[in-house]
Amino acid sequence: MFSKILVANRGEIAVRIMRTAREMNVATVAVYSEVDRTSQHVLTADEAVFLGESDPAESYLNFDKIIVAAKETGAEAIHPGYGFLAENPTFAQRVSEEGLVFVGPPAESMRLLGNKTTARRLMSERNVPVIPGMTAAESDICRLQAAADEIGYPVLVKAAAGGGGKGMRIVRTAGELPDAASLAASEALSAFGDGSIYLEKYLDRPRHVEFQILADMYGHVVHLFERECSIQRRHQKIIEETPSPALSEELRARMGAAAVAAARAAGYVNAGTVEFLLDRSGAFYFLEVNTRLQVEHPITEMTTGLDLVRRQLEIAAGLPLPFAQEDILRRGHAIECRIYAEDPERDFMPSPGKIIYARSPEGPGVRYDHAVYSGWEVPVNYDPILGKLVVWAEDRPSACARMIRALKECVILGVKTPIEFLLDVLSNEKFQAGETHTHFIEEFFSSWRPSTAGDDLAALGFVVNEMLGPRTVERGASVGPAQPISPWHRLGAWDMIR
Amino acid sequence: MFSKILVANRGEIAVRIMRTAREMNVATVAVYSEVDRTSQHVLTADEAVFLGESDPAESYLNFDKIIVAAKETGAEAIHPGYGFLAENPTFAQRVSEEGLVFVGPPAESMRLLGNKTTARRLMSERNVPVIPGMTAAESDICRLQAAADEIGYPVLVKAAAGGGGKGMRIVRTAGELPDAASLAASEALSAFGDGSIYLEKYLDRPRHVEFQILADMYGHVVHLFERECSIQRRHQKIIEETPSPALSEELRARMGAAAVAAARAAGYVNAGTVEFLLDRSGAFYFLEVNTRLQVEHPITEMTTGLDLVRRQLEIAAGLPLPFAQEDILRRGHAIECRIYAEDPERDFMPSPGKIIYARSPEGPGVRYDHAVYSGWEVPVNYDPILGKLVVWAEDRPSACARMIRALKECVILGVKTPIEFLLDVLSNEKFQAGETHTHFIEEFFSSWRPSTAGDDLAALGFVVNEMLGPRTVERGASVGPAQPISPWHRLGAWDMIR
Amino acid sequence: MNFRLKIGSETRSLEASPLDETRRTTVMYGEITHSVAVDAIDDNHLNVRLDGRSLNLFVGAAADGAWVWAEGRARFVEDADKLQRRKSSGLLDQPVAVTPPTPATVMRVMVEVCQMVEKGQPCVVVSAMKMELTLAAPYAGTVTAVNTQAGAKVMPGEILVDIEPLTEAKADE
Amino acid sequence: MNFRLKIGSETRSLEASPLDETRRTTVMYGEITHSVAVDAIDDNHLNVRLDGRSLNLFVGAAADGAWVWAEGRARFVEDADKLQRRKSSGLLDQPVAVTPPTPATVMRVMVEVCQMVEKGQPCVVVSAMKMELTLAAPYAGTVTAVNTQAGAKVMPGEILVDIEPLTEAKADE
Repeated sequence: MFSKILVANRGEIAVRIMRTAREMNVATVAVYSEVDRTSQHVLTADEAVFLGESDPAESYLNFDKIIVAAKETGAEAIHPGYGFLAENPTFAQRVSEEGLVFVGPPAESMRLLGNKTTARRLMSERNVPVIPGMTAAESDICRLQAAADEIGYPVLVKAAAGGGGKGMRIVRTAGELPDAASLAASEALSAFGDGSIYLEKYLDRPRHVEFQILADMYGHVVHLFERECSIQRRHQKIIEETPSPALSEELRARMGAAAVAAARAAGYVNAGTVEFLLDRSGAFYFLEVNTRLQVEHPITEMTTGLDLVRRQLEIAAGLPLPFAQEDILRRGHAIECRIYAEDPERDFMPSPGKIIYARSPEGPGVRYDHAVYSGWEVPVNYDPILGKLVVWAEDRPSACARMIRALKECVILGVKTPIEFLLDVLSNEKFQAGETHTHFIEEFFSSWRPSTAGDDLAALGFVVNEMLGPRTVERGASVGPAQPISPWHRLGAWDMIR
Repeated sequence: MFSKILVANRGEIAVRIMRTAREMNVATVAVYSEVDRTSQHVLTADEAVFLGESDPAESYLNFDKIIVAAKETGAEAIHPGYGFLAENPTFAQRVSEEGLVFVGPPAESMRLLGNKTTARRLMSERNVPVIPGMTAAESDICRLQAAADEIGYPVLVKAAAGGGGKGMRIVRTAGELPDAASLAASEALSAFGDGSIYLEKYLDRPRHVEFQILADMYGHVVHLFERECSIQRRHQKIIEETPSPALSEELRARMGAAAVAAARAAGYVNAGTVEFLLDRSGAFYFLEVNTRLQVEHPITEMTTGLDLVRRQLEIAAGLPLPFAQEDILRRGHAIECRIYAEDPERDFMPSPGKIIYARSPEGPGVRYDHAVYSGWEVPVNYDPILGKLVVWAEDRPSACARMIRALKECVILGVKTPIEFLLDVLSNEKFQAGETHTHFIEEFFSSWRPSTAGDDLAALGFVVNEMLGPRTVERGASVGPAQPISPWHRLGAWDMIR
Repeated sequence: MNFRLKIGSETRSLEASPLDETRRTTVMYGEITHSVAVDAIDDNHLNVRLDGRSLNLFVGAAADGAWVWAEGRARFVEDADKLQRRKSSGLLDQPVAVTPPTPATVMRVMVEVCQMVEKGQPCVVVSAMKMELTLAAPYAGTVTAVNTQAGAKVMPGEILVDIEPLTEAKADE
Repeated sequence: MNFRLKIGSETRSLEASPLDETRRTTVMYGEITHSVAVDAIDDNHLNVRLDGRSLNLFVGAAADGAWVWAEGRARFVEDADKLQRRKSSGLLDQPVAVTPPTPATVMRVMVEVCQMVEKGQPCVVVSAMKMELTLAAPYAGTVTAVNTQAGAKVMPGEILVDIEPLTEAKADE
């Protein structure tokens, strides 16, 4: 095993990786940009190296600086986390060439899978079902128009190099295509450094179901069951759960086998995720492979009991996977909610700012992977994720109830978050019935507004806080306990919020 | 299911019970004494009722006040937690007579099992092995002397009504017996209201292995495997784990069957724990039944995936257990460390005071059930438990590593805690080899002292804090980042503490 | 004591009696009266008994108001009177100017001085937190100034493009 | 700057250069010099780079000193000079008197005025946090006063029983 690794990332995922590394007695090196000088991942590492300006190109995307940092600190491997350089095959190759270990798949697998059109072709050849669509990137608008006519509207414009919804556009009529293509190409260029786009058939209210895979260097590939990630806003996942309410054991086995076949087709090594769309008839289509650790990996960890970061490091160090497919068992139900600095009332627009106060939910079955603390300023330069709240319970209803309890314990003051929105989604009847699909938010929550009952309580809090005035809190002061008031008093306007 | 329950307890266990109740949509009523007005359990409940003075007799032990509180708030059931009234059959009976539900076993079972000598007789009759010793309480010193001679020294003086090490004394020679008997009787009287004592054979370095049982109202009894609680100071558990490193599957099955037989013998209903001593030859002896939820119940929850408080409430509400013995599976390894306000340098003497600052450990596989917050004053009136730090991991070595990581993230300033001591125990070779027994601390850690390396870092912290001076922290201030220093600088005196 | 509070787009009035020595008050919310008892747990945490029901409220002071959290719902609460003063500075109005909603970097400027724009016409594309946002003209008119350029770091309230509105007569055409 | 610090029973001296504008200092610990950089994360949390290694230290000020936490190890650190002043008040000595180690309730008083006691002889039994503690005579002597009674609430430093020590000649007998 490595004695020291560098984590080429920031925020909650860097913290999460460092915790497992510490438990494996592997020392950790953080890297940071100007604005992240006192960010949580810097505080968590054993040592930290300053990279440069806050602009990602000068810091978290800068190959040279990261490699110098690894060499100067004596790190033997680089874990890229997710985002930034995690799916950049050129970086992975450079790391290897420098005599360091990249904790992820070989550059060649990443290249194959990173280009969505190549990946689609490869999967078609191996009989993994793919969504009807173009098999090569295209920039000529006339050819895109022709392809769209052939596939049939609605079509989806997608970035060939991308992921996470970046550069993705739904196009319902031919007239919308030129603008959508141009915007998508521009977003893709700025996000991935590659503006290639392609089109595919747009499915009506499918589920997003993905399979976690692990592959060692010796050709042993297993899957760790599925995650359903249908609850999305702006094409980005916001609630994930496992198991999927939609999968029978038979379908799970078939999809799992397809995921393993997809990984094998690409010569995959390390942890990865094979994403599928599952349509309403039960047919599933290969979407893409994410060649990295996913944001939502904790729900798989909680149901399978396996630490994915530990496995990643073991695989990267050349250890064989110590279990077979039949040894991997799942138990109970896990749900993750992503907590972003964003405003659910304004199309989930980023809401950076200073965290005035933060307090973590606790208690049985709750895991909160985050990088937030009171007084920390959420930088405007990076993805606005604050943390991931994850719960595990015996079954789906208990997990929903636990998530609601945990969200209600999760205090973040100073930026907008989707917590209230998430509470309403989790309390929704159709969600509780497991009737989820990728347009769920659009269909049922597009006109969502915060409750006025919440306004009433906020007004109350403001008023009593003003009346208490500036204070140094002294408990056990001489005034004696505030006597309890009969709970039988009429609750009036406030009792609706119980 | 109940719509509202009263939790007749305080601190971390009350908070833990309320969290599950909330997830079950059961409203919660806290009760509190003068000193607990702003304690965490009061803050966690939906409503709270003031009982009276801080003296337990005026508050948490006061039958009448608690029952009035339950009736006035409309609570249908009373959960006693552990300690206080949890094992008081008179209270349980009174609760039933008042038309409320006691979340625990029937008063009759508690009476049978609560008196250790009666319990020992009962178990002997049912072929559950018991430790050689007296089968009736005795106060006459001459008869105690005679019994001790018959059993053979060393003998253990125990409180007939007690538990948790209260009133317990080891006596190695006849000369020590009178004083030990008198002190034990006095402690038992003040702790349990019953000064009866008896003697039993003292085993050499046995392990403490207990089985969690669940029994519904319909005679269905199952066990949830064992917990090993051998690491004790002052006869009180401080580290617990499951599974026990000492049990083969065959021995586990035999002890589990004995535990179920013990529960059946007493007509047991609800959650309980059958405690055994396991000697070095593999023979096990019935010790006692704890007729309540144990402090260490979370390790069973984490390995079996079952929420014991949920089961307690379901059983109390008359629901049948929804699973059979063979449905209960365990996975991985869990460890609990008890965090008390106590001084490990001074025989774990209580160390009450104000918590200047507290910060919870977080991350994968960590659960911290506690009732501490910055600014809270630990009352001198009650058991000094602050919280229980629990971890789960795939196997015992990973769980040990995770506990060490979590303990190092657990910040409590203002009172002494055993955290540093626990870190040293967890790092001990014999502990890591699983060679634990009830005299482990006595044998290997009786002369334990905090490390001087810790003193060095504390001195550094004090000095830099003084030099920074009083401050309002402003991040992103104009002075620019503190430039990183080469990690290759010699660490000098401090590198030993890595 | 009377309070006029702005929460989101709503303004509401509350009346509260001063806290007594046991930290109790009566809060009147229109016609309904509530009894309230409060304990300060720390600088940000209040425990409130509202008609006997225990609530944990978290309050964080910010410029011109405070964030208040209750059971997963966070609100920014402003004192309506202080607000009035800010409003006259134009910072708090609904988007009626081409200004970014969050600190951002300008990607493209899509209009020129003297150009006529329609309501909703894209004027500037900015990027914030990995997302591109198009800032549209809030009303029809003529561009009188472009105050930014690609690559500029811009802040909310900064007017990136000045637009002189059409007169109503013209707009109705 | 020179510091004399008492931690547990040890006193140690440290020398540190003043923090420069990038919050760096050099700390001399006897012969060894360490380079230290520090960031204040909040009022209680310091992040320190000690010879390049990152450490999180938590500091909580208390009367006459501060609690300092590092990697699971908490220490109460006292300024040795302030300490000297307290010491003369007799509060900080090793147990040389019959006084409870923690706030407690007296259960039984086991000695009387004029009684001769041996070193280690039980004098008072107190109860704290559900545990009984026996307070023994710290030296042999004669009880000159009993300052408490069963049921009394007592504090550390409060002398419950006054004992006049035997002269050395007598003790040697």
